Amino acid sequence: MSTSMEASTPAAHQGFADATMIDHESDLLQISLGPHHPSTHGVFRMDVVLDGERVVKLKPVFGYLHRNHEKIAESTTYLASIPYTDRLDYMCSLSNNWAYALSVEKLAGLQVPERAEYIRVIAAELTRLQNHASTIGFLMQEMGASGTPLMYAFREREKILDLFEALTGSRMMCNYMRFGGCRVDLPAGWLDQARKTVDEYPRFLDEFESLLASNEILLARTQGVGVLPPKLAIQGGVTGPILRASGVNYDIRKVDRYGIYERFDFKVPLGEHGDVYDRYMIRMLEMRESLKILDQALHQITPGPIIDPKAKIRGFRPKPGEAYGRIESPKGELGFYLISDGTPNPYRYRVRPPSLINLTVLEDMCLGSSLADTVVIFGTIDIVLGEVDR
Amino acid sequence: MTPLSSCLMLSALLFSVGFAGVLMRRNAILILIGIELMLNAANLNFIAFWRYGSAPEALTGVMFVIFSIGVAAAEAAVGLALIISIYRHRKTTQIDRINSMRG
Amino acid sequence: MTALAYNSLHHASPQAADQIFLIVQHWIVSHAPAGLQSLLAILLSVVAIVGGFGLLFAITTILERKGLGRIQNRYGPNRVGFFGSLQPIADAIKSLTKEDIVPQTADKLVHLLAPILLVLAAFSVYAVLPVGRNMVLVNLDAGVLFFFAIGSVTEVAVFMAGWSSRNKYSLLGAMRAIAQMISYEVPLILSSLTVIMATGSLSTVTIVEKQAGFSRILPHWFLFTPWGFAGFVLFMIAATAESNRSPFDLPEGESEIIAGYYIEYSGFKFALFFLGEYLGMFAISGLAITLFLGGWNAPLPFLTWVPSYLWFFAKLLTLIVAFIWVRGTLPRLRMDQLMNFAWKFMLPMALLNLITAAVWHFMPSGPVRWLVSIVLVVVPYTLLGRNQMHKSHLEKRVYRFAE
Amino acid sequence: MLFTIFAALTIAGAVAAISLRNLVHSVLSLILAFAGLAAVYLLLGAQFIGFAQILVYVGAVAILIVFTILLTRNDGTFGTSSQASWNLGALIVIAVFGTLAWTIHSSAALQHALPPQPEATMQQIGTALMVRFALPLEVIGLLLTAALIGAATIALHEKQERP
Amino acid sequence: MNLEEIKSTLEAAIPGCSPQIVTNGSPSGQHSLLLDREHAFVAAMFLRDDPTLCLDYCSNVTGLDWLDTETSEKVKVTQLVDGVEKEVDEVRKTRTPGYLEAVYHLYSMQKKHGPLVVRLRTENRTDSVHLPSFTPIWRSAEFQEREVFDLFGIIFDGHPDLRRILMWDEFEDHPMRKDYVEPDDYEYEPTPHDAVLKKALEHRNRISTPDGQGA
Amino acid sequence: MNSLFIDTYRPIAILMIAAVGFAVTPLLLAWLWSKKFSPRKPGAVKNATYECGLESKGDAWVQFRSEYYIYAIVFLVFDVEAIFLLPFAVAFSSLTVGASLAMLVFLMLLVEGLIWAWQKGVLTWA
Amino acid sequence: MLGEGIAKGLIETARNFLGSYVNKDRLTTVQYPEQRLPQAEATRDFPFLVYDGEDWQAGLRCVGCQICEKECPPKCIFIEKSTDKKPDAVGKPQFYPAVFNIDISVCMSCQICVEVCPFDAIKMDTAFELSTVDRFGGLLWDKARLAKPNQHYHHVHPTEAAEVDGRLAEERAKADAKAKAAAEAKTSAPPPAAPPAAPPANSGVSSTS
Amino acid sequence: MDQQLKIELSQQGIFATTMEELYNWGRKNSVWPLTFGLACCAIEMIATTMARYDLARFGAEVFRPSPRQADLMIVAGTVTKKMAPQVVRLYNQMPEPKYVIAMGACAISGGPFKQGYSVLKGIDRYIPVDVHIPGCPPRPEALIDAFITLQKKIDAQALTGEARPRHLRDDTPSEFPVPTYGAHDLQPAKNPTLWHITTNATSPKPLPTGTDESGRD
Ligand code: SF4
Ligand code: SF4
Ligand code: SF4
Repeated sequence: MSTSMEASTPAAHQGFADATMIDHESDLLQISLGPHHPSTHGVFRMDVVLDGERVVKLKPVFGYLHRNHEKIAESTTYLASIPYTDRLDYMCSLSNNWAYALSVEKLAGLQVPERAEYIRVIAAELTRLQNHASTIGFLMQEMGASGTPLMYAFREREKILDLFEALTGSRMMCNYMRFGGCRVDLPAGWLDQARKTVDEYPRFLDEFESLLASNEILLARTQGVGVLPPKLAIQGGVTGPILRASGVNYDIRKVDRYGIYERFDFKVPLGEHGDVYDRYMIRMLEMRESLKILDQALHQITPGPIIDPKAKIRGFRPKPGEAYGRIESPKGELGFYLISDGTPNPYRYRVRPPSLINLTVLEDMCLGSSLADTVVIFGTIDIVLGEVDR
Repeated sequence: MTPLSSCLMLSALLFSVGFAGVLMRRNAILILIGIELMLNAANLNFIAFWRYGSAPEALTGVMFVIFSIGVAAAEAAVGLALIISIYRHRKTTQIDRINSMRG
Repeated sequence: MTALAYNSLHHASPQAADQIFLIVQHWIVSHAPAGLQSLLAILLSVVAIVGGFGLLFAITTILERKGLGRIQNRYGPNRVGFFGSLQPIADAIKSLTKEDIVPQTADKLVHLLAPILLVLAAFSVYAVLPVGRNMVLVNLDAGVLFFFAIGSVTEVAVFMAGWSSRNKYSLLGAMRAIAQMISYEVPLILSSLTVIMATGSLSTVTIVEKQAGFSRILPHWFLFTPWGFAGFVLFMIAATAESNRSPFDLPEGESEIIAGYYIEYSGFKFALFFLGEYLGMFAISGLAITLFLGGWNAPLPFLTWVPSYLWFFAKLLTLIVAFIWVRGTLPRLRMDQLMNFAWKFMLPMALLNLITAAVWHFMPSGPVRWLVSIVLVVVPYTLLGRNQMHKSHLEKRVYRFAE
Repeated sequence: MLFTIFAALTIAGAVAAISLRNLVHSVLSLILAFAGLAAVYLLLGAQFIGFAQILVYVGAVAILIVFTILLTRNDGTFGTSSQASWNLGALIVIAVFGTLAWTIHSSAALQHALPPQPEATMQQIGTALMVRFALPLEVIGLLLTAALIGAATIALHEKQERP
Repeated sequence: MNLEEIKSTLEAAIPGCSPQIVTNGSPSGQHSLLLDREHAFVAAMFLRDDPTLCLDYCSNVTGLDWLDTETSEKVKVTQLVDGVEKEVDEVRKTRTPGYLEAVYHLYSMQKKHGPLVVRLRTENRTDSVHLPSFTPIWRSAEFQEREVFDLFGIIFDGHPDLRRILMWDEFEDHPMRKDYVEPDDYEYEPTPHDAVLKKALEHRNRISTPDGQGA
Repeated sequence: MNSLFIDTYRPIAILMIAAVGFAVTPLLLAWLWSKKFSPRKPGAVKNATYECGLESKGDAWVQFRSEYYIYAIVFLVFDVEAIFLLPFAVAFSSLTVGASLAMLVFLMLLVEGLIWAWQKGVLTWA
Repeated sequence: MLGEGIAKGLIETARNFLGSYVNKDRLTTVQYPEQRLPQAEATRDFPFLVYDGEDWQAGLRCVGCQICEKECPPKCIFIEKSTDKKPDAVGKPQFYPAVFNIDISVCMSCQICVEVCPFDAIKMDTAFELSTVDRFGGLLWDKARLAKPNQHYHHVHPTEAAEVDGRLAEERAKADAKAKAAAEAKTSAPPPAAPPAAPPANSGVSSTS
Repeated sequence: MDQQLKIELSQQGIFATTMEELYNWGRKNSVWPLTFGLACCAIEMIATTMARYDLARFGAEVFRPSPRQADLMIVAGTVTKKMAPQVVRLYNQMPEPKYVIAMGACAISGGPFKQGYSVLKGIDRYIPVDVHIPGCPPRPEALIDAFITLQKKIDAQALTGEARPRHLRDDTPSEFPVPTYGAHDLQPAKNPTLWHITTNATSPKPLPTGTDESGRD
């Protein structure tokens, strides 16, 4: 047992404080990447100690976007937190909505009508598409491509955002799902538009692939870089595409079968090497799987009610108790832990952010690689600061 | 017009400056700089004598300088590698300190 | 010796168009007092070079921004002036009136001198660049050597900028820049040696003149020989690295070290770095044109009536567009890959190419010579390329899917 | 006239190089000295040597020295030697310079008229190098290879020693 | 394995360990296991390494703050009133001291089951706020425990790097505690909403009392 | 001699002066502008070193641990080699095969050094 | 072979470059100030108060019930209820908001106020060109700035507005029926006089540029 | 010169003739933003530079990662108290003339996260903001609109005289004090010389605390 303890102790024991100044006898250089740095996806900061260009120590510093989300949620009603969940992982507001709605439904024992479930799946998978596309775009940006892949990714993202806007009224902050269903029904013509977008999406994926997938520079930059062994991934609580790139078959859509995911025929792509390239490719492949799901969902969806008639908009007070609900958000396991004390406000409202926990293994992946790799490895973790710091 | 002697004078001056660097500074890198200066002074002499010498078309002076540059480069490469190597062990580039820490 | 040869002035029309600048220059100079004539002639040429390439810089910035825009499915600057054509002027005015910040801890003098030295080095090399028939400032006997020698001063300027800012990122950027520039300088020189072997001269003018003429419709450019083609490719790769362009833009690698060695420069000093980099790019492209693409020579026999300088600038623009295109496509290399590529691919290829050129020279012309040369180029390319790919285990992968 | 300017530049650079406190400034002044010297070479008609001087000394040797400086830390104490040895050094230098200057001055025989510009085209240098100086060339090649291997060995040694 | 079984397995495997089951009233039915502080670490290790449980993945770690509560209940007491035994209603106030709680949601990636909710409680909210850290067992707890430390003030013994994570190092309070008072910076409020007004007023009152802040 | 020198290099010198002028004039203009209209306002924070928005910690002029210098050494050697190759290349067309072979030997010597360095991993980064 | 993938990438970008001159899909830019994307019907930005009829003060549907104020997540609505009553759209005497301010510098466009309002009085607008140089003047919207006619509602969200109107008409019909019944029961009292109309002043605190 | 005339002139190729106009013209057409994003709004800011909206059309796509080379700071997102000193420092490190666009509710006032302990209630407490864009997040078009507003503002600025903007005067500061981390809050909690309420919206219910200094620390 002691050996396993040793194996599981974090790589670096001491805090960073003892290395903040440059040790005069060593040749190490300490620099801080961020909080204002072009490739830290916002206000993330890494304190890095370099030996030449090799990273020997890396400590993430958080909190630059700590927006007291949980505190606000505890002092307001259940309903009022939905728009705040939009702003958690602001690339994927609909997934966040779903995770929160799912947790509240668990807490209060609400049922979701079938049509609403379909809409949720469609919304979540569209979200996954645009998230993965922009993640890859940003990743390429970090690798120094001067904007082109990102632009292409955002070109497609805009099409999906148009769908979101038509459905929910907002491009990013959708505030769409409600406890026991969804806020409004699909507008006329939306399904056709969505089908069109989904049908055209593979074209973009192909374009992306021919632009990048076999590019020697990309291969050289990504293969064998930032390897995450599966054991460490599980240890570190890593979820989402990163985990699967390391070869661990764990997709909450398959494990929990929440919503109506069991109705769809889709597969979970798994990587073998757990390196940057695998993480990139897994996202590409997941997009193709999402397209499959979307294709099925868009054709299976039938008319019906979109919200549980028992669900209340105002004066919603679940019975005392607690619940933890989770979904497979594009970034990993997004969970909400709620405690109700019978009042209109939750007693405890906790977000389990995939981005934060996926960062646990950042240092392990980066040690020994160069500064440039660090940025790229960081890019493949796909974090959103709103969720990391909340 | 440039008389040969001015060239030689310049060369002598350069040599002395380099020499002063070698003698009066203790930093190994500065000493190397001094040596480079002295070598350059010698090169200048070659060129001057080639230019004003009796058989410039033989190109001997020029050839010498070319080779001298080669030698100087080799010297600089090895010298600087040595300095870095010594520095890694002694953490200084001061000659006397390197000496005193020998052992 | 000097560029101001007026020999072809009295020829008729096509030449007149070709030599229009010289004629104008001659005309202006002839009005000056005798003692100042040669000086004035030089001054006019210098002004033409500085102004011309300064203008080209402005054009290129807007071209690049618009070109990248088009690659990325958007317009790019199109509001300022006609189709955004005045954008560079606005940028210049802005830069001029911007506050100039010198960091407190910086080495102020060196900080000031660095951009000036960079521009100085960048402009100086144009002295030996023949931009048209009889249009070269000085036809140096050791022109190409002059080019490389002055070019290497750029490294010093970059180092001065990075070091004097006293910023970790800038110093890292400067170190990267120097390491990269020195690593690619060797293949750069070696790949141009093939041309020098063929022409027996370091004079840029002679090199261009040797490429005049056509066999049937193929011009006698060195590009159209196996070793010349390989040399050109190597030269262009090295040139991209020398001018810090994508995918070799590590010294400015925005995603890692923010803005590289000029991170602390503001106002017009920063603009000067931009200028210096672009000038360097033009100059090295100009050298590539001189060495491999026949300089000012027309590409097709029936196009020889087009003035020579137009050909030069057309070729230059083509290369610039290629640079932009590449920048719009490729991600950046990593430092170690960059260095490995320089030393383990570029250098051996360049050395082998020398041998190819020698073999080409010593063999009688004919298809056998072509065959041997091509083999000498292609085989090492494949092997070294394979080695580059293999060493880092690059491959296409297949993925497994779980239910 | 021009000679004086270049000479002054060279000497100023050289003096600055050995006397400045900041090593990087030293190297920058050294570059100035090299450049001045290159100009003198050009003035003397040795075009190839002049440019080679810039290419090798400014472009490579100086850069190498810069790397060395950046790779070593220089504690503030790198001044000159102690006063006594400084005096001694100054004395020796003055003596050496005096001797040299006197020698140059006294050998009036050298003051002969300027010969015509010798031809030193690249062609000639190349031919001379390959024909008459082929052996020294090989020797230099050997030397450079040895230097490369030697320096790299030292460096490699360092590299393998790294933690 | 259901919660009862896990409880008995734990009791059997670790002498002295006495886990309690905390029931949960909501329809989610996620009941939890309360571990005692002394044996928590070993028990957690067991949970991870036991081949049938194999809870190799610690998904969520969070803190809870339970304030001191006062419950008053009416009890009938027999009292001598005027020499006669009578049943009298009496209001009895019981003051339950508050405590901090750390909650862990454990899953198994290998066996794909879960969650097992594990809770740990501190003795009180003020001075005895130590709990064993599970970071050596599940690294995913590293940042989350730091966060709990930062926001709730639970000190995790054995955590490799227990520093503030979200707030700056100079910060002294634990903002997620229920009695935390926010800094008063509503200087400008164009239309002070009733709730805001109330908050500001409350705030004024609270900071005028000396112990208005968290630990 | 001087006149020849002047003939050859005066254009270059003038070009260089023009280049410096090209660089300095705008700087001067900018300086004048700031004198006349837009005063420069240095400040402690403003002129501090930029470091991702944080206060800069430690000096940047520290010793770098890097392997660049190995490449610099190799570069120096090859740069000198280029100095020998240039005259050779110029004279190449008039040389005999034998002389070329001499150069080949010279090249081979250096290539040998390169191969040695390659084999030993000197050229392998980090 | 080395360079293959790079060539593929170059071809892809070239295709996009050239395509941008012929293919709309490869030049997706909408030149904003002159060209605009068609707005989705559901688009929302900031709330406005709906009024019926011509007179914005009289026709304001809002009754100042303050539900939205309570439910607004970031608490950016500020309402003061009137002390007197005036007839609402249906004609029933109701309270009205004496002050109704929304601080749009705080509003998160979440639409919750719209959802919770039982009177269909507050709806989401779609205007977004609201940038202002005036922090303290331009971003606090009062009743006058917020009030927009029902036609505007129809303009921005036609389907939804039609639905709402239908519902309201139904309610009104019901109320009318009830009123009639009441009137029949208790022979009539004169209808209350409408307060004097004032034009919707778009001035005051609100100024956008 | 009125707008119409100017447009006409520019169409004929005659450009602003006076120095002031040239200056303003140059400044407004070459506004390089700092690569600087804080939260959700930053994504919309990025979207603005992307193909669909293409901020580059206005010559403003040159996002510079170093504040030394930037003209415009788009505060796009929530400024937390932990981040505020960095934002102020970055602003300080930009050379004059520099502009600030506060994009989104958070940057203007703390927005949805106003009610809490860790979010700064508006970046204008520490640095002067030129243009405010309400919205959460503002649409990309709204950012472009704000950009045009900024251009107009620049265009209206005088080069000399009393009306000249802040950066042209020598009696106004170009850097502002950077707050430090305190035990409970940022210190100072605001910059009183910069930040004062000029509202004419009289608040019906004044805050009980008034506008005096915060009672803590
Ligand atoms: S849209 Fe949301 S934030 Fe805005 S006023 Fe309505 S409820 Fe409040
Ligand atoms: S808008 Fe609606 S909810 Fe708000 S006060 Fe008016 S009537 Fe009530
Ligand atoms: S204003 Fe809204 S979208 Fe913008 S940063 Fe704040 S919460 Fe995010």
